[in-house]
Amino acid sequence: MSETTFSVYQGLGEPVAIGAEVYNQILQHYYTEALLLDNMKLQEWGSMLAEDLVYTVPMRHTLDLASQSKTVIRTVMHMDDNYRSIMGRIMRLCGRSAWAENPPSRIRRFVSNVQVFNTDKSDEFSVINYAMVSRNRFDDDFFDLIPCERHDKLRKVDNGFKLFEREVIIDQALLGTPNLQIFL
Amino acid sequence: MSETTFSVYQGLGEPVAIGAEVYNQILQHYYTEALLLDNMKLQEWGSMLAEDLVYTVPMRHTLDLASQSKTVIRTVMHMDDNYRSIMGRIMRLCGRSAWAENPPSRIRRFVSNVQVFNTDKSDEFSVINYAMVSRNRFDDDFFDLIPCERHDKLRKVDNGFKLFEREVIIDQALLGTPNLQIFL
Amino acid sequence: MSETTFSVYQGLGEPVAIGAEVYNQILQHYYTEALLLDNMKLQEWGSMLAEDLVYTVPMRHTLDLASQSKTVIRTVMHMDDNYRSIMGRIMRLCGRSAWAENPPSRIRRFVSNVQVFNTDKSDEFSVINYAMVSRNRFDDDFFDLIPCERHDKLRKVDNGFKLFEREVIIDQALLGTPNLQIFL
Amino acid sequence: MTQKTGRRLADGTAISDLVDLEMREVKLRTLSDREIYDIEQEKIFGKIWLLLGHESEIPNKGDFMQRHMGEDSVIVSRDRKGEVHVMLNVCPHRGMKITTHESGNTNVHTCIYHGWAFKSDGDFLGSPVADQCMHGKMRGKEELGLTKARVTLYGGLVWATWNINGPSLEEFLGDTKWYYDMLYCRSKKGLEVAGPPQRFIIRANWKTAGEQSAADGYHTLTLHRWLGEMGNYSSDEGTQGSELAKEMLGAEVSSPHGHALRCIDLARKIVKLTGKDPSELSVEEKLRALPPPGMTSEMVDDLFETMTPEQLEVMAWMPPQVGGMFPNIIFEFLYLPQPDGTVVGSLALHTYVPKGPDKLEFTNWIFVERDTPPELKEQMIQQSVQLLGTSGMVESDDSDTWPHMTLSAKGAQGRNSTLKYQAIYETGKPEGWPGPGIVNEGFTKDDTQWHWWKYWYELMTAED
Amino acid sequence: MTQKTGRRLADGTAISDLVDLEMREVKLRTLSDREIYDIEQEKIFGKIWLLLGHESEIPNKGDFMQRHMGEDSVIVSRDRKGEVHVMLNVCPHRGMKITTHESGNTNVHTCIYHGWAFKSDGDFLGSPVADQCMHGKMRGKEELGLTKARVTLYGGLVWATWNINGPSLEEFLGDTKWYYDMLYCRSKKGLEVAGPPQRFIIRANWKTAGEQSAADGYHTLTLHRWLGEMGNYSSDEGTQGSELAKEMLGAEVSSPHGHALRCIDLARKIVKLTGKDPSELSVEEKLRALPPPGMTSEMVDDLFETMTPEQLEVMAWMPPQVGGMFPNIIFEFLYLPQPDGTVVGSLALHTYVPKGPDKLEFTNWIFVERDTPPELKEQMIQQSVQLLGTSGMVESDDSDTWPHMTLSAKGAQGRNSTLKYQAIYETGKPEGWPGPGIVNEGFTKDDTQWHWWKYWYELMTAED
Amino acid sequence: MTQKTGRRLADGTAISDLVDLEMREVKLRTLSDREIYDIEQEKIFGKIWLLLGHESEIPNKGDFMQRHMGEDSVIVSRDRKGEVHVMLNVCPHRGMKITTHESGNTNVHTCIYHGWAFKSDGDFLGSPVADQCMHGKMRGKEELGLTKARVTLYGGLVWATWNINGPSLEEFLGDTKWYYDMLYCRSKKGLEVAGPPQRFIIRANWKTAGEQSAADGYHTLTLHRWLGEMGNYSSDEGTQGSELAKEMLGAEVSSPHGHALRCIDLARKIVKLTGKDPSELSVEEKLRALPPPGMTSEMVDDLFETMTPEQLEVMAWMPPQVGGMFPNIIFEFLYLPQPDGTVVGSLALHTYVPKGPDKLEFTNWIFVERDTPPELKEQMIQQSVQLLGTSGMVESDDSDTWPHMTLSAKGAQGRNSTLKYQAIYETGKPEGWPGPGIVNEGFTKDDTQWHWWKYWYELMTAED
Ligand code: FES
Ligand code: FES
Ligand code: FES
Ligand SMILES: [Fe+3]
Ligand SMILES: [Fe+3]
Ligand SMILES: [Fe+3]
Repeated sequence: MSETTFSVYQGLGEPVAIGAEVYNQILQHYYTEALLLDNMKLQEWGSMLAEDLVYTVPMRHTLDLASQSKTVIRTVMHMDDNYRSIMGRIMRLCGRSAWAENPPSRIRRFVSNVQVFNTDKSDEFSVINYAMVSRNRFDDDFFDLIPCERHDKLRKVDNGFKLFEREVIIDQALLGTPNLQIFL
Repeated sequence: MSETTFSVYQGLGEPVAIGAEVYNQILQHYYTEALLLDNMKLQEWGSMLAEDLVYTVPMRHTLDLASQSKTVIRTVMHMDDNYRSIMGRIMRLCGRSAWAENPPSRIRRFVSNVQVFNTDKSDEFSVINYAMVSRNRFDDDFFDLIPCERHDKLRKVDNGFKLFEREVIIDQALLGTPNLQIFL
Repeated sequence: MSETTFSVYQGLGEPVAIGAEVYNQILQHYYTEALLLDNMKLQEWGSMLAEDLVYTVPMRHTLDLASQSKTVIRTVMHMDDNYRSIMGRIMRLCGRSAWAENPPSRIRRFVSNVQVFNTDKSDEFSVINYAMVSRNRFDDDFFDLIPCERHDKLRKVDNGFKLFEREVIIDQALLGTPNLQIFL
Repeated sequence: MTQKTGRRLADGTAISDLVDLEMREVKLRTLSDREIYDIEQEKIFGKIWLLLGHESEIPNKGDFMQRHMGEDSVIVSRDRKGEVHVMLNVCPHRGMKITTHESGNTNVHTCIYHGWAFKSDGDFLGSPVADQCMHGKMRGKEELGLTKARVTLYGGLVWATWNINGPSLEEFLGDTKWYYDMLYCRSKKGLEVAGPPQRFIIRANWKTAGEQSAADGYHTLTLHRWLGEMGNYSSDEGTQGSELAKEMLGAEVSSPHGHALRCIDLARKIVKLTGKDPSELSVEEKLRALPPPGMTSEMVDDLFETMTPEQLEVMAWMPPQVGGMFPNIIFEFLYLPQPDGTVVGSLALHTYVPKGPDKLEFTNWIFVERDTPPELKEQMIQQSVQLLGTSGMVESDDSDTWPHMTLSAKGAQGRNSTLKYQAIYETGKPEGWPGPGIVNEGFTKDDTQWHWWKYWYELMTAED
Repeated sequence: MTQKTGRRLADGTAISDLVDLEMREVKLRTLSDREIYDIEQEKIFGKIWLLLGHESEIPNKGDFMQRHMGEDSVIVSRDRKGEVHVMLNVCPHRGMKITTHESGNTNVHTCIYHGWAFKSDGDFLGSPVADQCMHGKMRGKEELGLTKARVTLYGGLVWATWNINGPSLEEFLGDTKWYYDMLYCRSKKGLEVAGPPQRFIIRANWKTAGEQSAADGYHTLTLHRWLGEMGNYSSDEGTQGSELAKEMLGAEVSSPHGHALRCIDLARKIVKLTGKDPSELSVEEKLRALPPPGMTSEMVDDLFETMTPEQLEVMAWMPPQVGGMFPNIIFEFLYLPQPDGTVVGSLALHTYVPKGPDKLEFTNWIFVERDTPPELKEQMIQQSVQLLGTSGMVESDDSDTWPHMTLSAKGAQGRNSTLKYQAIYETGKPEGWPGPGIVNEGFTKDDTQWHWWKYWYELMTAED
Repeated sequence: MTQKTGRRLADGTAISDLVDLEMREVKLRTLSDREIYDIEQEKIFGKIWLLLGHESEIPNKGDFMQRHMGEDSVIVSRDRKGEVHVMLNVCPHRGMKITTHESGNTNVHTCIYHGWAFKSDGDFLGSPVADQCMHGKMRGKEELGLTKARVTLYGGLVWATWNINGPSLEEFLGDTKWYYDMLYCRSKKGLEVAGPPQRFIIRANWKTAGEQSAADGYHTLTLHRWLGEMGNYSSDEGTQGSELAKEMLGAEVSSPHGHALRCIDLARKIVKLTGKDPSELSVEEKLRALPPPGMTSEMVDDLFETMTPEQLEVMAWMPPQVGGMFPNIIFEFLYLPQPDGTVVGSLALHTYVPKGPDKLEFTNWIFVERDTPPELKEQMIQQSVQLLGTSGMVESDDSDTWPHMTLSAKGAQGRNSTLKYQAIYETGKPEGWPGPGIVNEGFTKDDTQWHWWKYWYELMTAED
């Protein structure tokens, strides 16, 4: 469809139609990922990551409309990780003393607006998807919300997909949740 | 796909692939259920319930990471209903004097992350799905949020499906909404 | 399926089954629309609108259960636009001095519960869908939420669909976000 | 004006320290301070006349609507005799709200908590299980009714005050009534609401909106600059010399009670419409050519019965088009040029209801004349919704400014910064101006807003 | 009662101005004012006995749970010797919470900040890097333990107070203990919790719930009207003459300490069950026919060992079924008729924990007797969850009323409105009533709630 | 230190009642009280030097960024002459924010409300419709500029204060400057920011972070225990005897102005790297073997030009690696061992900006040396983001502790609990220590934090 010509799709490959087999498999992959993370199965989630993973959460700035392109800050970011560091985080979080997440938050990742694109590699796919992340801790009677747009790259492997790139575009200049000891 | 081997799928049957006819029918069932509840068509919603329904909302506790399995409390729960009691609730809520919901809240149930599984009965399906429930009352300028993970069992009948089991896993230890005179 | 007989479907045509080609195309259309709006590509979004567009956001009132049908107020509304006025809004918002949205809010539109219906015109479709809209501005450490039920009419054109009717049912009697200089 | 210090705040500051009468400056702190806010609830919103709506919102006997006077919820009700009453929406028994509905129709308001019942005029009817006399024997039934406010209808607008023996609404409006009559009392059938008011929350102190409403004409050039950058007021000359600035010339009326009106010269519009120099045209010719917003040429007949010749003269020359009524009201009676060269009116009133020191409820009523032809009504309503209120392309820029001001007022330094009203009129009334009140001609100045603050000061420092 | 004025609020109001002892009226302001709330934290929640739970929640040595006394988090812990302790959940070193868990089991509580360690009885154990003596040498270890509250167990219920040398719980309960014994101490094995308490937030002042709990029977007819409109209490006679009203007759016990109990006549139920006039039946026959809620006929044996003949008489005639314990407790020991004509009990206790002037935490414990047969336990729990607490079809209407009252109390006018307690008993004890205390017969009145407020007044105006 | 009582709080408490100078204890109430917070805004954030960023954030003329001094928004701007200015982001006309942008570049700041314009140095330029002189004639243009703060650049860091005639930054830093020079002034080209600061909200009082930053070394063993449980500091010996504890030995510098530095012995690292006993190595050999974090062996050349021999000695022996600057700053200049045995530095500064009594904004700048080779810069930045700030595996455990402390301080009992600083140094300077200031050797103690509170006390009780 024509929307592939819209500016937001610049640099992306042919879209994989909603309902196509691989689209559905990727959708399932996201539901599985969310269920694992929401239930603190971090090591199992780790098994869905590729060893060449690049995982980042840029900052956002509040700027004049004319400078919208500059509102995503990638010099210093909120998260700036790779496979090794993510695995280190998982080890820490599953240990005895990662107090910032022990007791763990109660988190829910609502995945929607999933769009899949082919790349020049037949086994690799780009995905733009939204996640509404709600987070509750201790006796808070409110939820921290972290709505975000995720730009992912997935690689097809025998038993599913592996994430090898994720950039999470968040929607706050001043982040309202006290830390990112959680995965988005 | 491999995720069926993940711990979060223990005890569940073969997954029904996203896009499969029955998957799509069940998805439609959830959209219909949400639309009915959000528009206060409670009796019509009641017609989608099976007479052997078990409907519960356990409590949650904030515990050490090592005790995560114990964070869902099923001794005393927030809701502990069956078909008869749900029908009683509907009768009350549709009456003249159910003040806690009269005037009714404005509620929206955003259903996502729907995963369907076969069971040993060919006409029965297990479903894990997420609902982000937003609730607004009177002149509140904010929303109560009730993000939750629903573990359902649906039975296929001639004209659709009937819910015969629902357990709603909420994400707060101290519930932030003033009552559950609403259905999740 | 039977739910077409439910009151909430009164006046709507035959449902388009989830998974049907046109359903999937329309779902894609909504994801594209959200991505354009969320990234402030307002003119591109404008290209997805039909010239006979009617775009409204009624008010809501808090009334006795017995008066639920009267809770949607369509005399004076929060938004009451047509193609010309929407294009005027876009021109203003893309100008230098639309201060209410310059700097722009960071907005995310989570689309779900999409249900499509045929109409008596083969190229026109009715759509009921939900959008959870989160909005953040400046240094706010919270989000304004605008959960809503959208009643749309889409017309198929060569390269996609054009919106020619949208009524947005919001869930607050006292709107909690400071203005609607944004599109829902 | 009496020189009182008023109450002292916890840190020792007196109310009088907040306003510099000589320098015409006001401490920003007034826009965020909780203590000041609480005193306002008592000395302003508890004392003066407040606008609650229009009687056309409750046309039938038994009709009622829930509104607010300051932070107090009240019921505006039309009783069995058709009279309008305003009463506190608080049960005299244990403080439950009598109604939790936004509006409705009933002749008996029954509290859902213990069932005490009240008439549509607020009188106590009785309590359940009559033989048990559960309302007790210490107070007579006449003592157990809802607390009633004093009510006055003016041009169909419903006004109420808790100051039962204070000044009348007419005294409160004073000289400015002569001008408001041109808006609210010009037609025989009168105005009606197009529907219920829009209601939305702005995270700002109510006075950021109140002081601006007291006829701040100056901000239009910059805050509403987009009007000069595109659309019907655009021009190549750039903002300051734009059509916009020209459209702003006229006279401003202000009042010792903080009311204010901007009367804008119609000459340029009349020239556009008639091609004639207004001086060649009679008052009637001008009114027929460019009728008051919301009226048609035919409807102009009414004016000759309802208005004095002096009022007619002003209406044809420099009618009030925007302004405020103390403390939290703005009116807009706009002549809006259309692409096709015609003019379509927009009539609106807003109140800015305080919801705490940093929150206000923006309430926006859109009006039409009862006699306005249906299709014109439609046009007016749609135009009003597009420019004013929730999605108003003009007013959203206003309401988005107020929260920033409120934040500025919170800082330890910012709170001691000042609001300045030092652009002072040196003109006086336009030559031959027939109207009363404090009137100044020419480009907008700060006087009307300064008078608003002076009345605020007077009320806040008044003895209890 | 001593006539003290108590502290003055910032605007000069004295606590004594808030309560009109002659007119039995209380200013609504008490339900929203931050200053009053802060004084309550000190003079009420800092001084009197508070209910924190039941020992069956922490059966094993080392078991602990986090609870709140007012806004202070406390640890309720069972030490190695099996004794129950209550200590402030605040580290004496730098104020970190000692536990951030809702419950658990440990013999050593270690603060995660710098590692100071405490025994399960709160005593200080030591600090890391012992040779550095990082807890300093200025205070002995005995001074570095957690702040301990005074604890009393009564019927297995865990009570604590910060008033170490104040009155005993028994003195605090006074005459009403005679009645509470019928609830908490009737069985030999005693009560147990069905599970942890439900906890949820109500946006209301804690006193809106507290004063209602002091035996407001009257609201049942209107607020819980649905019970009369459908289900087991419905009738064609309309609400007021409904079964509901009949079900409410009995006697009310109140107390100078604000405790209250509604004792409801079982006659009609016993007639239904036995077809006999209760006067023909012995106390034992009545108790066997209609055992106390949660008990079976067999279990009634216990009563003859635990209760006095006078208590037995009341339990068979007009047992306490609902009421409050000052300041923030309600108990419910309900006999609920089933469709099949049988009666199933529901036993619950709630506390309304203050979380600020306009927020309370509703804590709902559901109880069974340790000896209750399993299937009956199941029935009782499910019935209780369906009617009480979070999703309770009865109590949700209560808890939804309180926020409206709290909002009413915020308005500048509403805050000066009053809560009225002017329905006064003129009856006295039922003839032959063997129990102590202030007892009145007949239809519910306001006395019990008024006594609640009088004790609130006494505490709030007491010298520090 | 003068014994002043300072202001009294509403309940009669004097500031001096909050700090027990003899017992070295501070009432927890200081961590949650609104009144105390407001006084701090005036007497601390309104009086002393505050860190706003680094000049490398605004390299070009006209560059500006929005920052906060306490709760006041300010503009940090580089004017046309290249000079850095700090001015209140509040319009002198009516209090609108001058900029609502986080950063940008302009030579004229125009207020969007009425269009008043200001130069990049804050001077008033003019108001629209010049001929109308809408800024009035009561004040000269020189009076209408933005309120300017006093600015000092130190090591490229931008400091500002509202105390125009108070002590210089140098006087404020006092003896500790000798040490800070080793961090901020060691290289010739100087430091630069790796990017804009991370900013996020912690629901805690700013002092929970401030007092910890004053060199609380002790918490590392417990709160950051995971470092001893896994990764590069892990060991089989368990936490207390772990590498971690060994890594903590050194000396602590404190200051009468509440500044503090932890100087940690490099010996063990140098042994690891060189296999030699540090005593056999010259200062230069040591610096070349283990250069200051962020520097390479080559870059060490700079030090011999910028530092004194005494400073070089300390830098090669026990350089400052973490510490605070009063009131709300922490610095980290860390030597972090890598799996491959090498050491990679992390340089960061945080400010904890107060946003109310129970909210702070965590602002985290990550630094590199301008001369640091690109690939090393990358390593440093990534490592810093992974350990510090928003997603920092170390600091998230800190920032998650502060909200619990803030909650503890709200309870009626908890607020009277105390923060204790009773672990006192008995050592004095390391033998041969060439540096100034209050220096103590050995395992971390509480002195530096106690000095922080003493300065807080001094400022809070100072005459206005
Ligand atoms: S509160 Fe209204 S009847 Fe009791
Ligand atoms: S705060 Fe508990 S050990 Fe320091
Ligand atoms: S407020 Fe800035 S120009 Fe008026
Ligand atoms: Fe305006
Ligand atoms: Fe009740
Ligand atoms: Fe730390």
